[in-house]
Amino acid sequence: MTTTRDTHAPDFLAGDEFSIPTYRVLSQEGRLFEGAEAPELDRDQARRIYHAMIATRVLDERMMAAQRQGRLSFYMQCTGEEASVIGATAALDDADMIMAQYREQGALVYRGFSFDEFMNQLFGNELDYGKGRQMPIHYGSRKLHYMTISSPLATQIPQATGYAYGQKLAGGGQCTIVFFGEGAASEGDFHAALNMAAVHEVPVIFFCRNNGYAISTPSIEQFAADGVAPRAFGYRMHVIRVDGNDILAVYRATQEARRIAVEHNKPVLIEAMTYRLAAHSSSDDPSGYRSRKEEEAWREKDPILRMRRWMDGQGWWDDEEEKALQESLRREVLETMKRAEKRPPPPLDSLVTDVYADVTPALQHQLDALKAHIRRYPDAYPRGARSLDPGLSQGDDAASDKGGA
Amino acid sequence: MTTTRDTHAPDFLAGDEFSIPTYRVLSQEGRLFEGAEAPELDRDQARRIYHAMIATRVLDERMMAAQRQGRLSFYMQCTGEEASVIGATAALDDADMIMAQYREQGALVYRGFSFDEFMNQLFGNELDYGKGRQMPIHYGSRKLHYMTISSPLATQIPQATGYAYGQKLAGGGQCTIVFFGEGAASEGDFHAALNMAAVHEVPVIFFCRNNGYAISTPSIEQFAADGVAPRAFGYRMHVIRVDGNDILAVYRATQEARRIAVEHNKPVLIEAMTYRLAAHSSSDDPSGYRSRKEEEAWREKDPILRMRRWMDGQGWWDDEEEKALQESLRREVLETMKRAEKRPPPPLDSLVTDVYADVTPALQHQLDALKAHIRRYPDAYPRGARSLDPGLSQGDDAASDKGGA
Amino acid sequence: MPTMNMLQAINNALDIAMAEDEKVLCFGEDVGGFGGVFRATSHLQEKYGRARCFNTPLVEQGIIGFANGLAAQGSVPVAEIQFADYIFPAFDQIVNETAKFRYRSGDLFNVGGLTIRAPYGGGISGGHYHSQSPEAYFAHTPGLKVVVPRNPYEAKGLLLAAIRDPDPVLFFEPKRLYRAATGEVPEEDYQLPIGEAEVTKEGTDVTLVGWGAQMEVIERAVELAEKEGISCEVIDLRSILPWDEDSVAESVLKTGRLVVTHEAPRTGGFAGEIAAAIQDRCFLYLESPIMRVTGLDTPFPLTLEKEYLPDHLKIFEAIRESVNY
Amino acid sequence: MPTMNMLQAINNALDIAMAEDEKVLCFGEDVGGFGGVFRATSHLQEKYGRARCFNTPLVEQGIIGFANGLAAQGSVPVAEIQFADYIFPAFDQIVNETAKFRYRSGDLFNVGGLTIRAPYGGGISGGHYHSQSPEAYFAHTPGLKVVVPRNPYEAKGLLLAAIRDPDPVLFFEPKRLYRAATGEVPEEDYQLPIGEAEVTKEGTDVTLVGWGAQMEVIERAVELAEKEGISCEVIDLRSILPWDEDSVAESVLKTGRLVVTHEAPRTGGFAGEIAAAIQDRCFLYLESPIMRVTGLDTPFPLTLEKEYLPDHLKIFEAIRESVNY
Ligand SMILES: Cc1ncc(C[n+]2csc(CCOP(=O)(O)OP(=O)(O)O)c2C)c(N)n1
Ligand SMILES: Cc1ncc(C[n+]2csc(CCOP(=O)(O)OP(=O)(O)O)c2C)c(N)n1
Ligand SMILES: [Mg+2]
Ligand SMILES: [Mg+2]
Repeated sequence: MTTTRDTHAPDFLAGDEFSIPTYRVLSQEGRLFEGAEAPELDRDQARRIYHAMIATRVLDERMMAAQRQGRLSFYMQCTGEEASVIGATAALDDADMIMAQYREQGALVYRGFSFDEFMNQLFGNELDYGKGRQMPIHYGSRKLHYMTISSPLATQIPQATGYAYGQKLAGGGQCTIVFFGEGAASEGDFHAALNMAAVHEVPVIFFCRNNGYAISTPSIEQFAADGVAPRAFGYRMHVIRVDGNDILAVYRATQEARRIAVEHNKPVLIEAMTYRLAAHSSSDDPSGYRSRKEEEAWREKDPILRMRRWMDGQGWWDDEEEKALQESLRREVLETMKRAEKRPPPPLDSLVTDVYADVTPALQHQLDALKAHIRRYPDAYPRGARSLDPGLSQGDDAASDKGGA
Repeated sequence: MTTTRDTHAPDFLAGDEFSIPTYRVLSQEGRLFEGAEAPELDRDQARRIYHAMIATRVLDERMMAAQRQGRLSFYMQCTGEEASVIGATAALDDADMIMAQYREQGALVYRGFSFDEFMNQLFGNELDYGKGRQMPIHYGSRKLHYMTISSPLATQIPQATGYAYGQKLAGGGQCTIVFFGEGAASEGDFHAALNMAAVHEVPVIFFCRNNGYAISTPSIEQFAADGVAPRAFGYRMHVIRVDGNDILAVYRATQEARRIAVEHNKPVLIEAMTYRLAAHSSSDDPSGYRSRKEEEAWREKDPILRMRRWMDGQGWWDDEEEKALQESLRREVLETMKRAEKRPPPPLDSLVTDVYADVTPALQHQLDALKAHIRRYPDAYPRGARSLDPGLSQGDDAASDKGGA
Repeated sequence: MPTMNMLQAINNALDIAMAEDEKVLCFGEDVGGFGGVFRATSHLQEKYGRARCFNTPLVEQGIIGFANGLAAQGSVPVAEIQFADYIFPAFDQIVNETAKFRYRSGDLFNVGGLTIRAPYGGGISGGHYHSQSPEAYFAHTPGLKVVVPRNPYEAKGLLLAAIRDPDPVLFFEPKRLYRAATGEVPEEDYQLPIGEAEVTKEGTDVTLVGWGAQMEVIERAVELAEKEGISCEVIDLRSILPWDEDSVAESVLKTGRLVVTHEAPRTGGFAGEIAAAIQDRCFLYLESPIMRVTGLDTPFPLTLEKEYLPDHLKIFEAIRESVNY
Repeated sequence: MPTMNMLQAINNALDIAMAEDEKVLCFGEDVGGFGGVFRATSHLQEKYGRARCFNTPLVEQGIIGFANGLAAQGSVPVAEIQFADYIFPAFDQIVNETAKFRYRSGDLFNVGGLTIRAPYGGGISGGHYHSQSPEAYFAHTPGLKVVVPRNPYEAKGLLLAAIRDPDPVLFFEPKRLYRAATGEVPEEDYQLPIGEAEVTKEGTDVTLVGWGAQMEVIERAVELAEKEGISCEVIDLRSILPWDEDSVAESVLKTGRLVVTHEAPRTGGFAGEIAAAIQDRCFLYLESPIMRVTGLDTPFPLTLEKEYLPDHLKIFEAIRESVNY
């Protein structure tokens, strides 16, 4: 039973007795707030972070443009949230597991996922690790410890608790970070995940990107509370709220969270206050549910600009470097995109592999029947037809259609 | 975005900054604590409550004994939690909706569900409102505004939110109370229900019976936090924790919760700290997971004893009345049980009615086939055979088997 | 008669239902001010207020739990699940609660007022999680009704019937046809029967059975077959729970051949139920095995979606095989 | 060879698996100190410690979410769902996650180590929520394997195979037989194959197919039939996903008749799949329609459970009907 004290007055607590402040280090002008301390972050690490932020932004802009041109079926941007995602990732060990929602490509960029790798997934070609089976932006990388994205929201949150429990048993000193939106945090899986992590003392960091919207639903229709952070009290879990557009605050908070998680096997909740500057996805038009004015106000809080100013102040970056980097990244995006578009689709057999570790006789039977059918109508299935006989189709790019999904 | 203040220090809150006290009015000796105020509760109302507590206890003891004798397939006791359940129910309007978990028969007793009605459900006979379809203790009463029990845990919690939303729209000034255990509060449905209630401003009272165990699982393995109450902060919901064995505290807290719910359309969470004095159910033996000593300590906190002492002090009750009441209740239980055992099972047609509002042709077909089959083997299905032709079986009790499920 | 696409027909049905009965409520993720990600609930909040058409938090189990409670209270909730692929967190509320509410209480309480709408199906480059056809999961659940319209006219009439039906109804909308299918739809209120199949084309050689978006695919296959002189009878089941076994049996007794098609994976799909029931009913009249043309037994793919889908060519081949058996 | 009941056989299998591989973990509601409400995990916490055998909070979606993550990490979780009736809150984690994990990632990640155990089935006066047989819901889900043992010997060998299988396995245990079924069970480690049916009795007139607790019921029906001179071949499917179509087809090619039985409701039940597949494979050899003996299309009842269940008499009648067709 609880050990709290008694009271004899029937007083209700109203739910906001305790307010959780927002941790901020860097002003929008790129200067430290009075009393704020910068995390230990050397020039190389800062440049690696900044580089990843720019690369993410460039990739997002270009690919959204490509989607608008009809080259790509679908796209989602990280725009506005680069500091949250990349700041957190940079504070981890590169071998810590990342379980993302879908808007965290910045983490992959930071860890070194190449534009080629991005493009192969986006175009679902034969080099896509996911074998062209999922929609664009469902990246995954085993070598970079980045779990393949899954569209159902919040399912990754209890999975992260389980993954981290396994890491704890393995004793290698790794932890798991799981990213999710403030919308996804309404799912039952969120509650399950945080409660189990607290009970079983699991080294997991729950990183909530509170970007104000879940598609069209503003956070005020998502919860009545002051954000997601106060939920930590319900689980007796360490919690911090940070300015998600402040790279130094995010970095420092996540470093500390990792320490608590790994050294004490205690889960931590981080709520990063940020804003989704772009549309929800290429299928969305935010003008139907929010104002330009609101968007503009947030555009001024651009996390990349803020970091850029700080880098300038440190003497770690200048305009020329910026220009050169932007140009080379743009070029690289276009080149890798062209290459990816031309690559053939995954072979027909990939329809039935990986359902199980081994193709079952029933599935082999279904595949054989499908092949026979396609042989009868090869022109009706140009993608499938070209890969009927995997040996023959190598390098034969002419038959591929425009390459999008 | 949140309006909380900024901080420049990366300090984590540890999750127990704020502790929630326990509201108590009545000491175990039956006296008011210093500084505590008794709720307005007149003699008649107090006697109605006390009567319900005793009747619940007697029913539970007798029926568990009947189960041990093999007369009943299954039973669950409210024992130890009568003050929580009946105190809360008494504080409501009798037309408020009650959505219970399964251990809240006290609420039904208070509202006037007769022993006959209990018995018909327990024995699943032809008078059972539920038509013998659910296990014992799955009571329901439309006229008493008591939703039929369903075994899956926590499903009733978001249903209560929805029910209360409908009440709010209807404008009749009613609310819904939903009871659940501290174990059930771990389900995803709990999170969904509380969050939606806070967002949509719904007149619902979430009443958590924290009785220390979910079957064998102690609450310390259910959550790391100090009970369930702190979760209210995560939803910005009014909350109070009460001594669940203190009838006056529960009554007063629920009265006030109802006022907040109905007058302000605000949901409220009440956590009643109590103890499941009996086994989880007739299928359980608690000696495998908790000590006699622990049980004994709680037996001394018996909520009925506590109220009895207070009633004595008020001059509202005496030993003679107690004796007479106990005796008449015991007799009534035995008589109603005997009657219920003898009643025939529900008619065979009840197998297929109520699946849909009208029996579908496919179901009628299945029923007809079943009847033909039973006609071929009447001795193999004595229950079914007797009700093949509903007109004939009336009053023909001889063929009924021992009447349990 | 005005021409509407399927979304307009659905929106129109919701509008009529809400105007007629103030107990009808529409809610779900993004359903309120925005009108739903497909815009099926456009303008309903403007017209009927935030109390009757609103956004919910992002939690499907909560949406359906809430809807169950509302329906038990006597309201008439029309809950939207944004994609049928995301209905599974609500599976317990649907299968253990919605479906059993009336039965378990001996009809003291019921959730008959409930309708659950969800866009389903492939053909939109949606991959695993924006393409599934989960109807068979629900068709194995007594107490539910499962309805799937094939065009705007059917969508309006069946949705109005679903909302007013005394039982809970799952209403799966073929999202591929949301804008692609247009047709004449009466402005007035009308209902189409739930549980009755429709023979959309008469024929003598083989019976084709499907529902929803697959009806259009069947039509294309039938065109090919008729060119080869095969006379096809086509049946739209319209609801798969309850399903109109009599109409299918009657047709098969005549044609002696049956091809059933759906997008969902073959194993455990609803075509299996139909085949099992019809071989039983029509055993002596069957001239060839009942054929199933379905998705493969894999998660729904993306790049090779065209190959995966049970398209008109595959159905056509099955018709040929059935007739030439 | 020692005699064990089914619970002992299961406990023994878990013990062997945990002793052999420290990556094997057992958890679920009341699974830890108490050893599970049926005591299937008795003494495992004592033997292997609280880190490897433990209670979870009461949240099925969390249990399976957690288990999915653990399996992805490389552990070998054996998660218990207290009753199969309570598996539905985890339906999304199983159907959208467990089943698609390997496929969607192109095998970068998989949850092949996962086993989910759950007691299923009726005959224990459990009513709607302690009696369900939900296997068909999962059998419609590519990526899962679904195994159901019929006796203690099978339970041990199949559970060990499930735990070591490279794919996620749902292991449904017939709780009616937990203590009722006893038999000789080798003390050593052994495995039985997943995906292979077993012909438990040879015969020539009619084939009977079932799984789990229904096998015992079939046996009783066969006794009656054989007394009337009907020679029955009996097949225990053992796993229904994948299911051994070849073995059933081979038998039906010989007998020309098939009766399939399960406790779950008929419509959408797995017998439909079997009937559909076998009428296709064995069309010209069938001498009578494939019969299904199943639960009614209602929620699972209580007082009239005996009437509801597909018992030996109903199976016997189906055999007769099949043979006399
Ligand atoms: C279970 C489930 N329900 C609904 C959806 C559809 N959906 C995709 S993204 C989204 C909004 C998510 O909002 P949030 O979690 O705040 O993340 P953000 O997009 O803001 O990064 C919704 C409703 C889904 N993918 N999964
Ligand atoms: C969804 C679901 N999971 C599991 C169970 C099995 N079960 C029945 S009661 C119970 C424990 C409930 O504990 P609690 O909520 O604390 O209530 P209490 O019994 O203590 O009153 C469990 C696990 C169930 N009925 N429903
Ligand atoms: Mg968001
Ligand atoms: Mg409890």
